[in-house]
Amino acid sequence: MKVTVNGVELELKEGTSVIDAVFAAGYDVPYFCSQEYMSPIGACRMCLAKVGAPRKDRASGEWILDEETGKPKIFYFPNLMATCTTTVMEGMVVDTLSEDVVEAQNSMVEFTLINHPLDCPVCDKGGACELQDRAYEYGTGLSRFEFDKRHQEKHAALSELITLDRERCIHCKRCVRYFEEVPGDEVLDFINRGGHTFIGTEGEGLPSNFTGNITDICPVGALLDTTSRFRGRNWEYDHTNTTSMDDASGSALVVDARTGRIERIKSGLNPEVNKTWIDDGTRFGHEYVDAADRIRTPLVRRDGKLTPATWQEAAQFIAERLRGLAGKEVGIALRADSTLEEGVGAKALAAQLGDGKVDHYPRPAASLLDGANRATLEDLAHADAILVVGDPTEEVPIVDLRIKDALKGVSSPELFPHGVPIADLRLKERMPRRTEILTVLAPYRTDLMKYAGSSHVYEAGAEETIFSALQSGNEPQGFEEGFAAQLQQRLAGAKKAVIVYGGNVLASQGASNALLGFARRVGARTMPLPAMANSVGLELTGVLPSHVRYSYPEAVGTELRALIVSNLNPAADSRLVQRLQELELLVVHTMFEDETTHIADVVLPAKSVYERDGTIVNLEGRILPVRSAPVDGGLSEDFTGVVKRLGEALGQRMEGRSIRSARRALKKSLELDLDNLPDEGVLVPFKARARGVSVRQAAAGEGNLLLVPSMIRHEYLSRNPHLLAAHGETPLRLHPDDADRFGVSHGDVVTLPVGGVIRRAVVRVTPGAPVGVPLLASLPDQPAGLVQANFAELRKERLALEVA
Amino acid sequence: MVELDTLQPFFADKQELLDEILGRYPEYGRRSALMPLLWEVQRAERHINDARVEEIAEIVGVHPTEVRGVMSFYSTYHDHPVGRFHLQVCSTLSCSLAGSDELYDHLVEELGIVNGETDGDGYFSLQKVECVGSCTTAPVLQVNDTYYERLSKSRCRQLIASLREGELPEPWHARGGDADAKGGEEQ
Amino acid sequence: MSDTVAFDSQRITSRKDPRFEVVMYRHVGVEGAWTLDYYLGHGGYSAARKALTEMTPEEVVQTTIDAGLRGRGGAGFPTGVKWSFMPRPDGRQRFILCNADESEPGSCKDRYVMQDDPHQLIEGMIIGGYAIGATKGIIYIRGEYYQAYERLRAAIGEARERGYLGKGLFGTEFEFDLILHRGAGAYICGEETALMNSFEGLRANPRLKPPFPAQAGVYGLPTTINNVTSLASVVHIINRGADWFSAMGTDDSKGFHHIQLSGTVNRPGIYEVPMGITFREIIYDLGGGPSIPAKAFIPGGTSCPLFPFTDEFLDTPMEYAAVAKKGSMLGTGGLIVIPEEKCIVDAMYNIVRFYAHESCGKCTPCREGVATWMPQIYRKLLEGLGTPHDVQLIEDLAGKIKGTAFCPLADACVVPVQASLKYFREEYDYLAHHGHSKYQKSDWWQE
Amino acid sequence: MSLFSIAKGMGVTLSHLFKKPVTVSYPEEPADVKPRFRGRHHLLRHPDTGLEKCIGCSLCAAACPSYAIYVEAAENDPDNPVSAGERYASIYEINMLRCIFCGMCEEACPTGAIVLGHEFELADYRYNDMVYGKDDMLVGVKGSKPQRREAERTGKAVRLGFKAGPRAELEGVDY
Repeated sequence: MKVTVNGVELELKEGTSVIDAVFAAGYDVPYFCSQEYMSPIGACRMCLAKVGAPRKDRASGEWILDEETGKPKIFYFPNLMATCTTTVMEGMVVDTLSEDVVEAQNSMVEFTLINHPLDCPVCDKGGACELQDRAYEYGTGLSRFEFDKRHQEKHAALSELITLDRERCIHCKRCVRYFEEVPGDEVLDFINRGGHTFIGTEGEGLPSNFTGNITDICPVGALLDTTSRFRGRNWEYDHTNTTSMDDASGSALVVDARTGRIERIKSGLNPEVNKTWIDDGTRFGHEYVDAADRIRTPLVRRDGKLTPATWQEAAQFIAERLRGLAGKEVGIALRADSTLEEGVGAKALAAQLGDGKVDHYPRPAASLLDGANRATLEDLAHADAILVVGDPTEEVPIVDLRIKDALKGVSSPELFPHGVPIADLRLKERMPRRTEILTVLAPYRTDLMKYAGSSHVYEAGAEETIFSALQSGNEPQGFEEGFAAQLQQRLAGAKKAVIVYGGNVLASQGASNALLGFARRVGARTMPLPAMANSVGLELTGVLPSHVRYSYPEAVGTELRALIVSNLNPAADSRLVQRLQELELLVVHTMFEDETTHIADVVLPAKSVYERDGTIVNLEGRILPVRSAPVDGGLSEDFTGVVKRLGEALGQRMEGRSIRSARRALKKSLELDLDNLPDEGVLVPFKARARGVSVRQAAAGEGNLLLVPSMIRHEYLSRNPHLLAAHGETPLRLHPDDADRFGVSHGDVVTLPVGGVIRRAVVRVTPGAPVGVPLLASLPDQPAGLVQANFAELRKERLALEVA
Repeated sequence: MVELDTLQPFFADKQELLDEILGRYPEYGRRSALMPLLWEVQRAERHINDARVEEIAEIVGVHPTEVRGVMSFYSTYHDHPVGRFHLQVCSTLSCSLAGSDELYDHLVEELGIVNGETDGDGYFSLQKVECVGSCTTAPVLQVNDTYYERLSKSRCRQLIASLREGELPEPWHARGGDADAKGGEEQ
Repeated sequence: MSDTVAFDSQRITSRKDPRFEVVMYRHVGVEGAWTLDYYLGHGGYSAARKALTEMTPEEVVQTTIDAGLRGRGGAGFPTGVKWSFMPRPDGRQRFILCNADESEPGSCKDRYVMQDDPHQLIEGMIIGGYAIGATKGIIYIRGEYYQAYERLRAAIGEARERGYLGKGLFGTEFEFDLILHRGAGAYICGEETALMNSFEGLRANPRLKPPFPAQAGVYGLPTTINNVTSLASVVHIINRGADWFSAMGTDDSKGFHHIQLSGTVNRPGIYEVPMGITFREIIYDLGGGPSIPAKAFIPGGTSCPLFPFTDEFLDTPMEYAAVAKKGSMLGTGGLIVIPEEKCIVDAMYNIVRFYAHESCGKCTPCREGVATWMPQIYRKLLEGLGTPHDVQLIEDLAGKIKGTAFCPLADACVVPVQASLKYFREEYDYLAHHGHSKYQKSDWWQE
Repeated sequence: MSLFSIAKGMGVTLSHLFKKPVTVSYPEEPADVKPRFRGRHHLLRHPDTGLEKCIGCSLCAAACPSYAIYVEAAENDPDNPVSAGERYASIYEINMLRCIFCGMCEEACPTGAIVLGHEFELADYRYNDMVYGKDDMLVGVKGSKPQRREAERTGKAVRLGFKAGPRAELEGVDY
């Protein structure tokens, strides 16, 4: 389509909105209500422009010509048009510079501002506010409104995490539309009408995992992130574009820090991964970084007491102890959200010490690299049949949103030179959802089941039997008649079918194999959901033990004499404490005091995930850059730093002693230049496992408690006060029958030994929990799956508060 | 009393009515039943409280916020109880030209309450409303669901007197023009 | 009821013409006219029977187009043409939606049809549904019309019971049923897309067009929306033929219309009149003239610009083009006569306040301009605190709101304001300079 | 050269002997400061309520060309507010070593909370002491840090080395 914008001729695709045509031509139109990934509604009327098009004569079918020029005559629309809701037409002429357009823009700014409080000096959005910018660029600077402005509540807490200033709201409806269109949880709406309209919600808080995004998309300071309220002004923050290490999605993040402290986290833009959305766990779960009890200096145990030391002293101390040991007597374990560079360092250190045992944890029993036909998140968003096994809303929440994209059936927009289209006219308010394409299986009722055409709650631990049956074309036990046949037909008949499976399947090699067999049978792509940010990368680059019996933490029980762990807490498991105490050297590299630091010989201060530089591989195999935000972590170092210090103490120059040296090694194995990685990342092909045995022969399907994934990192929950206030303490979800059986009631705080770890939780009685299998959030040291809990030892710590 | 009532779900013993209302709409349009359900509650309880909002949300399968959003959009749903007789004076142009301002002043004087108020014993509520569609028979006073049209001073006094007695009188015939059966023929 | 009317080349443009006959309002006001028996006794459902048994849907549409019936809801779009916009049948459910959310101040014609002659509307719905291939009809009636709602509900029940709604109507294959839905007090529901949202149980914000209702209407399915009297007119067009209808009125506007005469006139009421009749005839011959000296009249409901009460405007024939030429609209036919002693600023404040109350709040110019700013300036003027600057401001704001809002509601508010400034600016200036109106208002409430 | 010339020259000298001297024997005598002189900053309070005018908006810090100002804000306790409105400055520091007394902060302040006063005697011994906090600048604090330290030591009132007329925007500041 040929379109002329202010004299600039453009060739555009059919269906493009006029606003994108204007931007594509290099001109600007102001807008408030449009948002890149949501439906255009034309409510703010800011983007008005003069639009005209030639007409064809009805009778002859020829263009009506201008008598003077002989060219097709342009018929202008009688009114100015909202460009965000107008589609381009052949030969269209758009004018955004004429006087009447400027006048309309002036008056819309004036109208928008008459009820806006103009308290920019105290507004957290000040300096990064769309209204501020637009008022400056397109307003007259004067107001003729002389009456009292509308007075409404200034700080309505929508939830513990989001504060709403109703006076500042300009009714663009982005937040209301967001909830309906993106996560599908309609928890926010306009109340009243006309000049009295305000945003409101009924009941407590906002029950959704994706509430924080509305603070990003609010064009004014009406919706604010409570964790960062009044913490600083926008121009004072150091913005770091990085990648989320909170889950395996690899979502783009912007970490805003000021004077060495993380003040807030906003979502970044990565069109193929998270678009511009992140979940609440990622957004609000950063406060622990600045916790007062963070370990900021190395500590060495002298005379039974941990005493502060320099890095050099600590490294010397470790080196001396290590000298007397054989390589195979030293174990090294990293948490699975360590970067690739840290992994390289750990491998090099292990190699240096001899036949070192190196591993990352949590690592599922089944490999994440199995199954050649892998789905990317874009594949998922364009799938026309999806089978979900597990609970992606909690495991990798972005997967949940991409599934909901697929339900809408609108493909990802093509990018313009100015980026994502501002108004994608294919998106509509209240689009019908193709729920029939989604099937959800889980051992308990999950949130995603609400959006699924068919769903089934199976018995926990039955994954292997279910998929063995499906693989051989049989009906699994306990399923409704015809369920399997229908599922198989749907997946096999689809153009693009994707099977998403989570930790419950990965916990068993058998289940995983059976599922992959079923996927091959129906020709579906697969997407496993790893437990942590770099699980895929660490497996891909071979941060793995050389033999299955060296797997962490089982290796602790063998001939091991020294153990170096990074961000893990092996001593939480009471069954291991005895053995750990017998070690000649226990080094723990961590952020906070825990059971392991109590018995460790050396405690090294660790950097948080926001302070590290490096790269990770997300669940779809995309290598993404992680950049450090300027956070004051004292003397803390990442594992690369540990390797460097130990190398110095040992007198060795090890691979992975710095980012550069690690990247030299990675360049060889991945054939990628990690220094010049684009922000959007690069998809890497999955190769066969680099080396070693990753398969753990753990038996699945036993146990009486199901550890379930959670978007919240429960290990840090107590240090994230806002998140804690919003979501409460770690819940132990019980079926009412089980609650009766154990004699506990809703709201009781209990302690319970779960697989050797004493877990503290608050009882939540819900009919959604399966009978006989209570649900408890998993931890990095206790990944998802069935475990044995000792319910005889369940103790009530605090009784439920009486309901007033 | 009212507090106790709210504990019992409104539609718990009205399954037939519920089925009838839901049955009016196609299966994919379940949400359409939202407004009729609100009407049912309002007719019975003269307002719709938070518990009812939640109950209706549950029935039509949406979040209570959505119900609140819809309910607050329309001007005839009340979240606070109105009196037994809800007097609504139309104050838009045609009625205003027929003396609705004076009518309103008269009611204020007579009842001792002003726009938006309910009297102490919950008997009368007075409200100025916008056009109720009785322009040719102005001024009009709507009492609950009944229109009292061409409300002259004497008729108004009679009406208030019988409302005080607890009686909602039959509205009188008031049309004019062709709406008057014979009117058209006579012209 | 005479089935045919003798035609000659002369059109029926006056109520005084002996050939003119009241049709739609014939039974309004008759006790018991709302029962099916009464309706059948007066030739009821003969048009539906004729359409279903003797005509194809295309013929029904063509007859309506030939008759020249234009929508009576305000916009005046040809009804038959609207029907022809429906996409070809593709197996999807389609709806005919009757917009009975009559809320325009000054109009009340639909109420009496629904209240006293509901079967007429039901019959019109059946014919309309047949014409567009819709098996479901929806009547969205405004919430305040409780009596009409009850009568309609009873009528639908009766019709359903006796086979005038449901499967196999009049021995044909055609199936048709009605959903009766009651609104709850929102003028914006008169806007067709807002009406659909409201019906679906959403906040009644207008929707984006395109897609137009014919493509994606109620529940995203093809829908046609018609006014009550448009649909009821179709009954008579089918009964008596397109020629009968088009013989009334003028070349531009055919058929009859319902004038709802209110304000300070001696005989306010609803009058069924042929198009082309002048306003003078309506006000003087039918309405008995102004009861107190008049200075202006609104020709078609408050969203239409007003006219001064002068010969030039009084002699304007009531047809779409002629009224538009004078700068106003025929709208819904709600004719309001404004007396000399009513301050025009006060009258406009009344209208502005109405639209401020009814603004849905979706778009900026309407929410902030119409619902917030305008009424406050008017109040200031009327309280005697205004300045000439405020009058200019009103004029400027009206100009800026016009044509920039999302739906026609904001325009509906500002066009009468602009007209009042055009014809009665001196009243504004007087008020701004003196702090009080030129006119002394008397007590209009009758004993 | 005549005697007259000498006498004339002496006469000039003599005439100057009786004129008012232009030099001031500061610090024994107070220096004369013009009303618009820009010296040490004052943080003002609302005279009626006593609440701080500063709302912690950081605009002064943004406007400061020498990056001398650091502000950290916090939310007011509604029952016990520090400033009017929702937020106040929990930390407000100016590094007097960096400050060039340009008055941009005063210019930028939306509430008129910060005003440059007349005090200029800021010399001190340690870098740390040159960072003035809220305690050093709020209305009611007289003198610079070393002057106050001196006054505390001697038990006498702070002695300012200048005299200047009051300024309207320095409401509540008493020299």
